[in-house]
Amino acid sequence: MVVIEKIPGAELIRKVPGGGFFLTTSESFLKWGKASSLWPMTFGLACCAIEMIATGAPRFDIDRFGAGVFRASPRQCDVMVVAGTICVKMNDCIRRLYAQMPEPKYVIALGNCAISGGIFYYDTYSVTKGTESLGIKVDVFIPGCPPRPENLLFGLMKLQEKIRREKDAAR
Amino acid sequence: MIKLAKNFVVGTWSLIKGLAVTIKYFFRPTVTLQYPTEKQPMSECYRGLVGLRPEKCIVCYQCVKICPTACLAITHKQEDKKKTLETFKYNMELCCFCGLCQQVCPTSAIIMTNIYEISVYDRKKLDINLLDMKKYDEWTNTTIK
Amino acid sequence: MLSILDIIWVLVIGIIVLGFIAVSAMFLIWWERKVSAHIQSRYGPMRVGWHGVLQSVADAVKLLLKENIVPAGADKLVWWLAPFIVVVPSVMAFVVIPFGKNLIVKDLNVGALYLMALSSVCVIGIFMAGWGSNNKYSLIGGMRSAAQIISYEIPLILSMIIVSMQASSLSMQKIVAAQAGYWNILHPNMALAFIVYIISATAEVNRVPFDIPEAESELVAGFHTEYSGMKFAMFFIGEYTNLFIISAIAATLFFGGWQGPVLPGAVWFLIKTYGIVFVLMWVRWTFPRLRVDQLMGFAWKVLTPVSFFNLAVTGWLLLK
Amino acid sequence: MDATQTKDIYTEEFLINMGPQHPSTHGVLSLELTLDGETIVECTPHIGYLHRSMEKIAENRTYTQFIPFTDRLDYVASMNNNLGYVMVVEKLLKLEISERAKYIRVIIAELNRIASHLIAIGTFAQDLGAFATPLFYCFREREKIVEIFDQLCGNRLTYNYMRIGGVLTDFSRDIEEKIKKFIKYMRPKVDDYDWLLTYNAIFLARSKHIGVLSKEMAVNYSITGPNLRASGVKWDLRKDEPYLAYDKFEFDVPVGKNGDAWDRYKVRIEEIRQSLRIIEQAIEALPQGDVAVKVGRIHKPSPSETYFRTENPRGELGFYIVSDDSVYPYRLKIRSPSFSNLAVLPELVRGLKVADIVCVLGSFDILMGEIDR
Amino acid sequence: MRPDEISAAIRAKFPQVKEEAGTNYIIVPKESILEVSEYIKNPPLSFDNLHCITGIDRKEKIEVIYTLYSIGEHYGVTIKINLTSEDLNIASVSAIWKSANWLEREVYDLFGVIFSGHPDLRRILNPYDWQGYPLRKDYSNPQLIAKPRL
Repeated sequence: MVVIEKIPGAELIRKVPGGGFFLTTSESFLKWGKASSLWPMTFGLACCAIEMIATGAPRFDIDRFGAGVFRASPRQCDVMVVAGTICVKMNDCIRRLYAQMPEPKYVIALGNCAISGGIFYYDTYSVTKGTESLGIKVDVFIPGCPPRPENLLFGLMKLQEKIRREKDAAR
Repeated sequence: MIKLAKNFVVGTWSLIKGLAVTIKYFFRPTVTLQYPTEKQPMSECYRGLVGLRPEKCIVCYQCVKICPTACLAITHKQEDKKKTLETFKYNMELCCFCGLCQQVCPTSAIIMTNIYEISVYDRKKLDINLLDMKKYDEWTNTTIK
Repeated sequence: MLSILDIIWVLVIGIIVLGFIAVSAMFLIWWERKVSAHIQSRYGPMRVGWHGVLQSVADAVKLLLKENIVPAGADKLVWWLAPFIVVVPSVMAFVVIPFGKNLIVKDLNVGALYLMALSSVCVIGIFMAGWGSNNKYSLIGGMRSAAQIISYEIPLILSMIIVSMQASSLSMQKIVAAQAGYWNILHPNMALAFIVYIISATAEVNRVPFDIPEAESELVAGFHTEYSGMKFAMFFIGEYTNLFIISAIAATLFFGGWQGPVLPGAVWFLIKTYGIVFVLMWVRWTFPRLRVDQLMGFAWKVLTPVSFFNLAVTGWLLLK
Repeated sequence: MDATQTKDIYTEEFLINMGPQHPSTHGVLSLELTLDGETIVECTPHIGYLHRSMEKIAENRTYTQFIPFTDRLDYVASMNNNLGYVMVVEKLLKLEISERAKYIRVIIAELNRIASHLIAIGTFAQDLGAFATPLFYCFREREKIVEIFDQLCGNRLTYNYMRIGGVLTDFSRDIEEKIKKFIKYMRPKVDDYDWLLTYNAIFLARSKHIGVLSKEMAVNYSITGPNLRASGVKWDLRKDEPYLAYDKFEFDVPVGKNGDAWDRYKVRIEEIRQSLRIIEQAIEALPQGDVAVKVGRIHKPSPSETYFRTENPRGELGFYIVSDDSVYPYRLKIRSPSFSNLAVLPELVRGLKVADIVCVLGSFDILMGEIDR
Repeated sequence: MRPDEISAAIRAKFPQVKEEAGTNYIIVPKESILEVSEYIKNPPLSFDNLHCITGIDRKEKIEVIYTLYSIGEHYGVTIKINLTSEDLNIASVSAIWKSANWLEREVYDLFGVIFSGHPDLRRILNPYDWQGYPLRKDYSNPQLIAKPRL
């Protein structure tokens, strides 16, 4: 409700009969817009990136969900799909990319490597143990090594659901 | 001059051929699987989440030994020669779905289920005790609005 | 003296035009996504509204809510102004586009010249975006765009001049009227002019195969790399409005504009325009991109001489 | 800084960082470019953004346990990696596998070669600016192969199919039918690519005479695979040092003439055709028998050192294994083809335009998982 | 030529070169790597393709292994150089085979072998400010968690 509250005159609208309803509807409308248009970043790290492209490819077609616009510039993205193993050398780069994204931004950790290091958890000196250890809050975890494209779509729908249930449309 | 003209004609023709390919597929039916409404059947040997039939397990630790990522952890009780499972920890975060545990299991107590829709909001849900397989129900009956 | 009625009239027209631009741009974005999807054997947006018709609405809402990031070190004024300078000329171009016999905002007697002038303004916006962003990719994109658009201006204008010569007028309505019964495209020299026009126009609006200022695979997003939220959306709207404009001009100059049997003029006009838009989309989703030097070479070594030749031939035909 | 300085106007070179996150660096490669306008003066690749220390991991995994890791090495051609790895372990253990397993391995490896080349072609076209369409066509075709693999071994990308001493599962009737159907499906599609890309005037203009790699340079830089063949060196391990059952099949080794980007692309297109030929012959002549030799899951080879290389889609993948008398390898070195292929890049792109560097990079078909290991 | 013939040919030219027992690997003293390389690069042996360079940490020594092939003649040879842990300097062959450039950088990065005469000896896989040489057996790092063994 917060974004609408910020608009001057929101209180006035609320006093008008049906105004509250109007505010709620517009709020859910904004959330609907946000959820239906999640543009991911063209950001493939490792194996899972191939499955991410496969999800965009004709067979699974992520564009059906409105999320097919892969933008290369972080400034125009809504969701960062961390697809693959994060290595120590890559840490700063991922943090910077995340910082460059405009709010509201979401993060999907695709694959076990992005969740925890996965198969590369033990005996390796150069793999970061997951996205969260970089201090980036992850919204949806998608386990798998790599996850099936269906699983990524499922995760995307979960993210949409999360956005629709958010308290603050402007976050 | 003749070569130039030939190049021009060949070049233009090649561009038209390219356009022909794309317009051909424009009118062909799509190959898309409409995922949430349509789902493809998983093959028999599909390697989804690891499942356990606790009654079959003889606590031989083969699976733990073979696992390349140490995602399985077993504890057991020893009751005069007979071992019984106490916990069977399965850490999905580390699993690489290689299927080695299933292949190595002498009694096929470990199975690879065909559950593949396993996204979660909370990471803690990924570390589970396989003796309590009910947790999988959340993923097997997934329906999305 | 402007009466109050005139002001209201201007406002109404303005709102109609702006509304049309917004709806048309949104429709074109959705349509492009659908066309590209079907070319690639997939569906494209499906889940919001019937076959995803509301997709662009959702995109617009989302882009409205996005944070507007101003990069540190950006040339603030230039950076802020750039998207407006890209969008405004394309809005202004609607003034002289004849949608129907009387459906024209103002039939300027220098209509074609006006359009030529407007098409050059856009490049300033793009160049400002490239310069103001304080980003090297943007700068290269802006530079490329400036070089490209200035080069392609010449064949574009020359091919438009040929049409004006034929109709012996610069007024868009008169050009349409001159084509009554016999479209310009059916003359061989006009057909050539059309080809030159459509190639240079594609280059003017930075579409594949001439999209080097954006060049996703080289320059990340080219001149709008640093833009987010509504500013980015304005570039998007500008791009698609321009696409509509060049198709509309092509329909007017070469395909008889709003003229056609049975159906009302506006419908004919839109059918022709969207037909050309479809062809441009089809081209976009088929071809690779040219390199910057090849692009310039093509403009100066092929298109410009061809247009001059065409101009000479047309002049001779008219004087004969 | 090399600046032509006059009184008050001067030009200077500028640095631009391409990657690690860039749409056409095929993963997390970072290129530091020194540009003079649009012309590249100097290009320095920085790799290691995906260094997962596979070689260290291998020292703590048994021979069987390491097979899943090879999947993640060159994740576009997992089967070929599996194959290369199990072949070297079999050589270490002096294991002979059955005829049927050999044939199955050939079929699977060639199918995956097609899948890998499809991605190479698609991404190359994408880099040249043919936005998404050729890439998605390639993925559409690749999906058919992936479906076969999915049915065969139960995963889409990381197959873990090859076993020391054979393969995991036998071909069913259904899979044989599917592969036969795929060959029929694929042939006209390759012609489609010819129409859409290979002889397209813009495509030719972009890729002909760009990044010319001479024969001597290619050999000196230890370039392997399609990139070497594109430079006119007829060298294919499947032909020159046949392993498995490759000597029983008839196929040509396509070579290029000039060694430019287009040749590298064209060699891949031709290799798809040749792979289809091999699969067709192999599936017709598939012998009966077991698919796996019975060996334990824990291997304990005698202390020795072995090197073996196989022809991967990207070049020659070699494994150097040093064993001691434990169940773990003492040292495992992965000789990855893309690593050597990328090393030549700085030399090739000097003097080209920015647009060409993505073209050259795309034509080399590098894969960061394999370079950084 | 068979491996033993190649080995014999090289040993005939350079008496200081030895053959490893049981294999046909050639052990070259580290001082003579450059001259041996120079010789085998050119005809008659013409090993034009330096395929791979790798190191092995044998705890008391570090072995550097060169795998060479000849594209034209279809044969290969493996050269071994033993380095004591005290003195890890070795001459770079990157002037002879261009492919050695990155391969040597990798060995330097992972084992700490210093190739003198290398044009650009920096770390390649690890970050430039990385400490230690990861593939040595005694390497330790807080990031490195050993897999629990049963």
